[in-house]
Amino acid sequence: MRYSLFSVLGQALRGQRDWKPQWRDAAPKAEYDVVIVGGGGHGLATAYYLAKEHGITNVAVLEKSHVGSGNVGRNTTIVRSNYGLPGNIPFYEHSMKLWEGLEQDINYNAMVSQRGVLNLYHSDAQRDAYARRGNAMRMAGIDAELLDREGVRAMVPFIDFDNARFPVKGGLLQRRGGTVRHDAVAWGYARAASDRGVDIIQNCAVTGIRRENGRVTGVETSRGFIGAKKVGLSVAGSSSLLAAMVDMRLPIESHVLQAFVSEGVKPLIDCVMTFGAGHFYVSQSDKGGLVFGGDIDGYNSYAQRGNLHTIEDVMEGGMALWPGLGRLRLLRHWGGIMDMSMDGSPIIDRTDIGGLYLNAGWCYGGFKATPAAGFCFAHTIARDEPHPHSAAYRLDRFATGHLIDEKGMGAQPNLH
Amino acid sequence: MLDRTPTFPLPVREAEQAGPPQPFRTASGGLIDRRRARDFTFDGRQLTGYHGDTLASALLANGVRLVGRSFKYHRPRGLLSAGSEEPNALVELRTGARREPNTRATMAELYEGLEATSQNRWPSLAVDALSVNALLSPVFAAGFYYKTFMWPAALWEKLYEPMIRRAAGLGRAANAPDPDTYEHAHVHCDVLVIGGGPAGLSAALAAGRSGARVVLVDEDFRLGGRLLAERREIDGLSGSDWAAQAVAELESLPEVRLLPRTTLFGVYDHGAYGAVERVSDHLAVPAAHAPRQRLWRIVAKRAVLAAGAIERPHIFGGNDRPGVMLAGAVRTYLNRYGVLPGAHPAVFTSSDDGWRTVADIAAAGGRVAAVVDSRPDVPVALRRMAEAAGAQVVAGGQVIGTRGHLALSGIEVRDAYGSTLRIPCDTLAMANGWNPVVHLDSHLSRRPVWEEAIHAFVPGQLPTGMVAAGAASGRLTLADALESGARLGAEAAESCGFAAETAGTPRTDPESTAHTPLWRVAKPRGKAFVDFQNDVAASDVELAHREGFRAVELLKRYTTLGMATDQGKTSNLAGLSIMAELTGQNIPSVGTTVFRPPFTPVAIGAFAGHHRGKEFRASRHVPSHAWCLENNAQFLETGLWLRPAYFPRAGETDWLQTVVREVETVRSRVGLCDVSTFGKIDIQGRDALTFIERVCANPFGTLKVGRSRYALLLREDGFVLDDGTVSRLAETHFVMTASTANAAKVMQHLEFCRQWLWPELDVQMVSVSEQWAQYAVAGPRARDVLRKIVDPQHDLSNEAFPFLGAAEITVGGGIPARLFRISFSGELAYEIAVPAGYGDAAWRAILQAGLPYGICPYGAEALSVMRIEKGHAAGAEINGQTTARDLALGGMLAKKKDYIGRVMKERPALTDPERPILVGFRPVDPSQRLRAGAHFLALGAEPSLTADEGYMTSVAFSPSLRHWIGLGLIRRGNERHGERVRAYDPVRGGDVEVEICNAAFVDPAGERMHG
Amino acid sequence: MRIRCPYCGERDNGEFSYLGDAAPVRPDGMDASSEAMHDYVYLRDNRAGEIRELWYHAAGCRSWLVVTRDTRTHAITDVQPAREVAKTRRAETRLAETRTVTPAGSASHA
Amino acid sequence: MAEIATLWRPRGAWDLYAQIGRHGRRDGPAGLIVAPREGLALASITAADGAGDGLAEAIRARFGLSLPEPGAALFSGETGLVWSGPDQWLALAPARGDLDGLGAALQNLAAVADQSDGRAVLRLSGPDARRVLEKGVSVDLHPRAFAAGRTAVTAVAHIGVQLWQRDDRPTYELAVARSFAGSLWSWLEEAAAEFGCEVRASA
Repeated sequence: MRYSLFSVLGQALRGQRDWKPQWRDAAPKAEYDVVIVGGGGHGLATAYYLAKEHGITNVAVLEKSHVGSGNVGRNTTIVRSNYGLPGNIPFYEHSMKLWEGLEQDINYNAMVSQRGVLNLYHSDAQRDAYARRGNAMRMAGIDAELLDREGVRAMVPFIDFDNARFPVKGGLLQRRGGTVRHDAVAWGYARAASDRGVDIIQNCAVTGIRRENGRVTGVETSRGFIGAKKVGLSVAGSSSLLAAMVDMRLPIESHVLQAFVSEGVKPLIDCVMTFGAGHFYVSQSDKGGLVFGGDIDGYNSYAQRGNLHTIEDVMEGGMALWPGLGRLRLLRHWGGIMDMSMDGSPIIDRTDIGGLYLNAGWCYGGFKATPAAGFCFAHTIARDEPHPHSAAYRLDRFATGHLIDEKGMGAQPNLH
Repeated sequence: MLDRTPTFPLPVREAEQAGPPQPFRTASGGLIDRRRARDFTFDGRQLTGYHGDTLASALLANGVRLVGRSFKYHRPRGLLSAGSEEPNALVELRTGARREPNTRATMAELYEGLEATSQNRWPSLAVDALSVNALLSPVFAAGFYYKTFMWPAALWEKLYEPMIRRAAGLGRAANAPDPDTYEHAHVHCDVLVIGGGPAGLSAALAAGRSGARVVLVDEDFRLGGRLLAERREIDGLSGSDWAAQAVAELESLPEVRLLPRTTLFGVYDHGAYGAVERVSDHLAVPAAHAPRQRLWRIVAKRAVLAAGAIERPHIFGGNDRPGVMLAGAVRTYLNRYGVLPGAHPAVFTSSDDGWRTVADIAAAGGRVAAVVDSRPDVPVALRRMAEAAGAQVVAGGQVIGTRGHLALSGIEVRDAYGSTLRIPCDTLAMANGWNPVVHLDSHLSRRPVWEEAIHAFVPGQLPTGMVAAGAASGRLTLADALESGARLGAEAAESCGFAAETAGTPRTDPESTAHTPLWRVAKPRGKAFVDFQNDVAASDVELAHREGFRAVELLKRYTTLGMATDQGKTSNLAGLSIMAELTGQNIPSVGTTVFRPPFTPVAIGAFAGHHRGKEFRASRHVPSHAWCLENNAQFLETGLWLRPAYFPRAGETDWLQTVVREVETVRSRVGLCDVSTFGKIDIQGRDALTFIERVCANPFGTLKVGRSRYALLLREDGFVLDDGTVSRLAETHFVMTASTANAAKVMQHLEFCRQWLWPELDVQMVSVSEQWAQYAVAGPRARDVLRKIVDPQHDLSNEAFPFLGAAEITVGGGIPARLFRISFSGELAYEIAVPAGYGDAAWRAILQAGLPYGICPYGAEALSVMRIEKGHAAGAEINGQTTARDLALGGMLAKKKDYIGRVMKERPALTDPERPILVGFRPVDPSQRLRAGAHFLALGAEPSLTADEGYMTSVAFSPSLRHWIGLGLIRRGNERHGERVRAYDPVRGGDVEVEICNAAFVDPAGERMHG
Repeated sequence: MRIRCPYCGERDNGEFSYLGDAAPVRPDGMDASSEAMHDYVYLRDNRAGEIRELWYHAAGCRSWLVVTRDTRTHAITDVQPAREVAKTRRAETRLAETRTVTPAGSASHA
Repeated sequence: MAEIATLWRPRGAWDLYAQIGRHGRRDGPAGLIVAPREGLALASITAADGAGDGLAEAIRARFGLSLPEPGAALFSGETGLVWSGPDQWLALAPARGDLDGLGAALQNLAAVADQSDGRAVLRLSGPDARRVLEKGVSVDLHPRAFAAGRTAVTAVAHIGVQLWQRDDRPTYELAVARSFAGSLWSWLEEAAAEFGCEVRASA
């Protein structure tokens, strides 16, 4: 049933009786043209765009748990395209454009909310670095504004301008940035892909990747062998584990990133704001909770939870920036497994194994990339060549030196 | 207020009771202090309670039952519980900057002058305009918003979303700087006891008596747990007296620390726990020098989880009506607070302990309207007891609906024969079994397991070192709580090496916990709520099932069940049970309930503690700090350092004027700059030189004793890590400097190389950054000034102490010092290091000695201007993205040795001649200002990513050249001197034509510093 | 998380900074190939399970440590001073080398 | 240059911060007594590889003390050795200059670096000293875990410190990198406020 005000009102009168499952809970077929491993945002989007853009509908998405059970449902919902390096800029802007038309495209309200993303700066050097980035964005046709202190004050008058250890001097603002209701992205893509014939197979864990003559032939799963002409890996923090099944080592470490939500309160902040002198960024959800985060815990982990030290670090950043947070209460904190790459940028590429494709290394930026990652990964799988927007995300760039290191932290994943 | 007034005569108030009458207060009993009246207000209404009350009990005592409005439908809500699981009774506590939204009335201790306000209603609690939402509830089903608000697209952000946001959220945050303070504290113990009820007290006693270090935390302000709420006997004492006795003994044990008002909110790895103590929340304002809250980091070898259990509500139509309460809560209000929540209470039970409510009400002299037991067989004794209390007993019946508007006025009961009875009552106590508090043991990703005997989840595999006792472990009787607590407390102490004696378990009066859960009432009348706070009804769970959201996580996220501020303490299992019924599975097959920290919400300020405002991070002060403060220096944050940035003089109106004067003074006369912030690493040992060769990219084999050399450090990936100097003070004694920003990183890197890469090298390394105050004395008269400072036996002539000389000297008549002839400014310059304690003296002495030469202090800004004039790379260029070649330093790389970064810097993309390289830029029109961050474009090129040729890294107004100059990275820059390009800076509206030039703007031959 | 520093005792993980897997060995010397260096710098097993990893006791004794920790549970089973581990490894490598080739007068830092 | 010579007096590391007198709670005896220790001689000693016994001997000859094991601090009067890292110790002596010549004495056995001015040291005593420190020190300071003669290198309020216990009253000494003295004091003053804190003249 198409979603609209009319269908909602109609069902209100009918006791909501006629709604159907939003996606088919499919059982695996013997073989598919493409098997996507990972039923998160990226995997589902990839399946959707394979069907929509390339007419490839004999596709299965294999999910070891349930749809959206990984990072797509554990992030802080921020979308933006305020990157500074030419390898990243076109890709993230492509993603932003897809966000802007997503809801009409997939007929699902994912609450794309372009409330603005404001990165604060606290020194002249930081201002200049932001100017460099903002100028690069502008040269690519992306909106970016460099605000001075008063410009920031007009947006967020409640932050500490008077007694701060690192006084706020201004900010880089991307007004088109904002937030998206994360779960809805997974569900919306699942529904849209399912409607186009994609099989979404939940509770189906991949345990092996079968190869013959240097080409994949399918995957072993907890629900039996599933044949596939092509296999796309889109499993974020589990990328190295899947790669190990074909004896590949990746330039990736899995790290835990914690995220936080406060109790719901009436509207306080109307943009996404990041502290430039500590680890803290914040926005407010439509439900009223402040959603915030900071830095990764900094050690390899598959445990989906972090430790107290990082929590305190994030809260200190919050209080330093916004002293009015003191009496607000933290409601929940949780962790996700980040596929931290060696230069902080992702990989969307073929591998040396025929028919095996990799979408990984998203660090903590994977959510905002969901539409474009799906779009470009689908292109790579369908056409066997990179999409121009993801052309820089090659697996061999670490050997050639074509690194995309926005932060300049080098080959240390926990510093990106 | 529309609350019902009591219609039965309450017993005569006792004379010693202070304050005005409280209509629902019993005549006697309870653990409140009736002689200490506490005045408070709720929505402006003046009320009085007693010391020992919570806001909730005081409201009930005054007959206030409508306390809040629900999140979505704005339905009237009252108190469901008497504890931290409360989903409904959330209020704004206090006012002004201290306003705390979403405060559970059940946990707010009453204090004199307390001000509470209801929230999420307009214009008032009784008349709430948005209660119209309740009429639209057929539309507002779970997830309806995912299906609409999409057309037209533009209206989402302009209309729909602002509307939703205004309606959402519960209370209003103060959003003013928090006037109170918070602090942290650490405590280590052998045995941590979580919960101060019968199991916890027993565990603490058993462990404490053994001499083990014990910490007991409880969220309540009074220890005793359910012992305070039930009429029980232990060894002939009342439960509360037994608890008081236990507490007294624990207080007498020197190694036991009791932390009431302290919530253990999180369990972390390896025996680390987080707890928050509400030090001052029971006061109007914190006492002088006391924090509002204290965050405890507890490290425990063993933990006994004795956090009790939470009672389950029944799911029936209108079960959210104010007056419908958990039976255990009714007993708490009655027995602990001396409040009978209603004049006509009824009881709806599926368990034997529900009947205790009847007995307790009767014992307090109250009457009971009805007892509905969903089980068909009611023992005769219970029936008689209830009938004696005036109750109509309905066995095998179910409450299917409620009546009333803002408060309960009656219930609809379907009896065993299917007939519907209407029973007037103003309170309904629900008893549907108890859920052990499995929250804390699931924080470490462990799943609870289903225990069929009690129809509840109990802890599964517990975190290492943790055991569960009493109700938290599923042992629901008092006797079991006392026994398991004592036994596990003793075992915990023993496993820490203490000899614990197991005293006999105390005797208790008999009890029955027999229970047949009623997961939901069939065919309810009206909305049957599962999650009260998020307004999730049983029908929403059905809808989620219909739409395929059957996995427990999907159910939760789609319906928001369990995602409110109570994290579903009273609702998660109910949701699971309905999904189990719909999918034809048993409950554990559907899933388990997993809870995330914190156990209850924790103030963000408590986590931050001391670290806010100026104390967010430490401030490091330079040795000349006192002089700088005395002399109006303006500071600049560099990492943690406060560096003097510039020193304005009277009459100077802007920073640039000051900086220009400082630069001109250095270039023409002499200046003094505090460069103590650079890292200084003392490197000694037989293999010190070998070590330095391996960590530096340029060669050091020829460095002589008494000489310094520029040092370039790469990361292993071939990019520049940092630069500095290495000075050889003796054959095997070196001192390396690192930049201010990278000092700690470089030290860690060197330790990595020494300890892990080349452990065979005999190298001793220690930071001496803090030992030495180091000052640059720069300018043509630098030698003249230093001559007056350095003790006379040291020859400072150019011949004896040439450029890049390094020496250990003395100053001020024998004070050890170090002198380096290095120059960042390009002038004749020295850096003199004195012990930091003499730093202040040396600074003043040098300024005094320099007076005749026109010396002035200069700050980081002037230093930066001069390094740009000289084309030296600094932080803006050494940004982790540049190679030595990018910085035009490729020529100094060693060819014949291995060093960190040697191999990786040769990757094709890093040696591509198209890579931007560092050069100078000057504006074609000298009046134009340059800005760092501008990108370079060919003249006439349209701005685009492909046209982008690089960017400006640093700029300065050059006092020497009287125009702006810049350094920047541009493709093939070294081959393009003289070429003009655009410096394009759209974010600041800049677009300046610049000419590429040599990066060394001043004295390119470097003659001055050699002079 | 609590890490038992062999010198300082058990401390909160906030006192330490993290580098990563201790398995990769730097290909020292002038003949190190760029392929070997690439693998050392960039490729990681990133196992879900027990790994040996490098931590630095930054706020304590400044020792680099080799910590054996399970990345699924965070359980730590062993902590060793990195320098001692590295020395042992060097000695083993040298022993293996002398068994295969015996370079006369190879440079050592006696 | 007589007028210059008069200027060459060392400045105390705590001068700008820990003002002599009462801080925090005013009534009753102060819970924390703070005495800045200015003018100490401090030096880091880092053993050369294989120096082992030779170094221990030389240390015994110079200080009459053995080299402390990890986590230990040994004192003879006001002179002492505090373990500060593997093969590393901090030597203390009561007056500036007292450790002059130590480097020469330990030639080839250890690297010695003067730290007399690099560390700012406070002596902390009083009935609530431990409770104050517990607010910032995550190391277990309970007498069963940390007694006289023990030391820990750790952090307080994000500031690296070295702490050692001098006696069982207990009296502690806390060393912090000199540039952090102001921020360390800000924390200490706040942590001690509820107990009252008295700063006395340099000990």
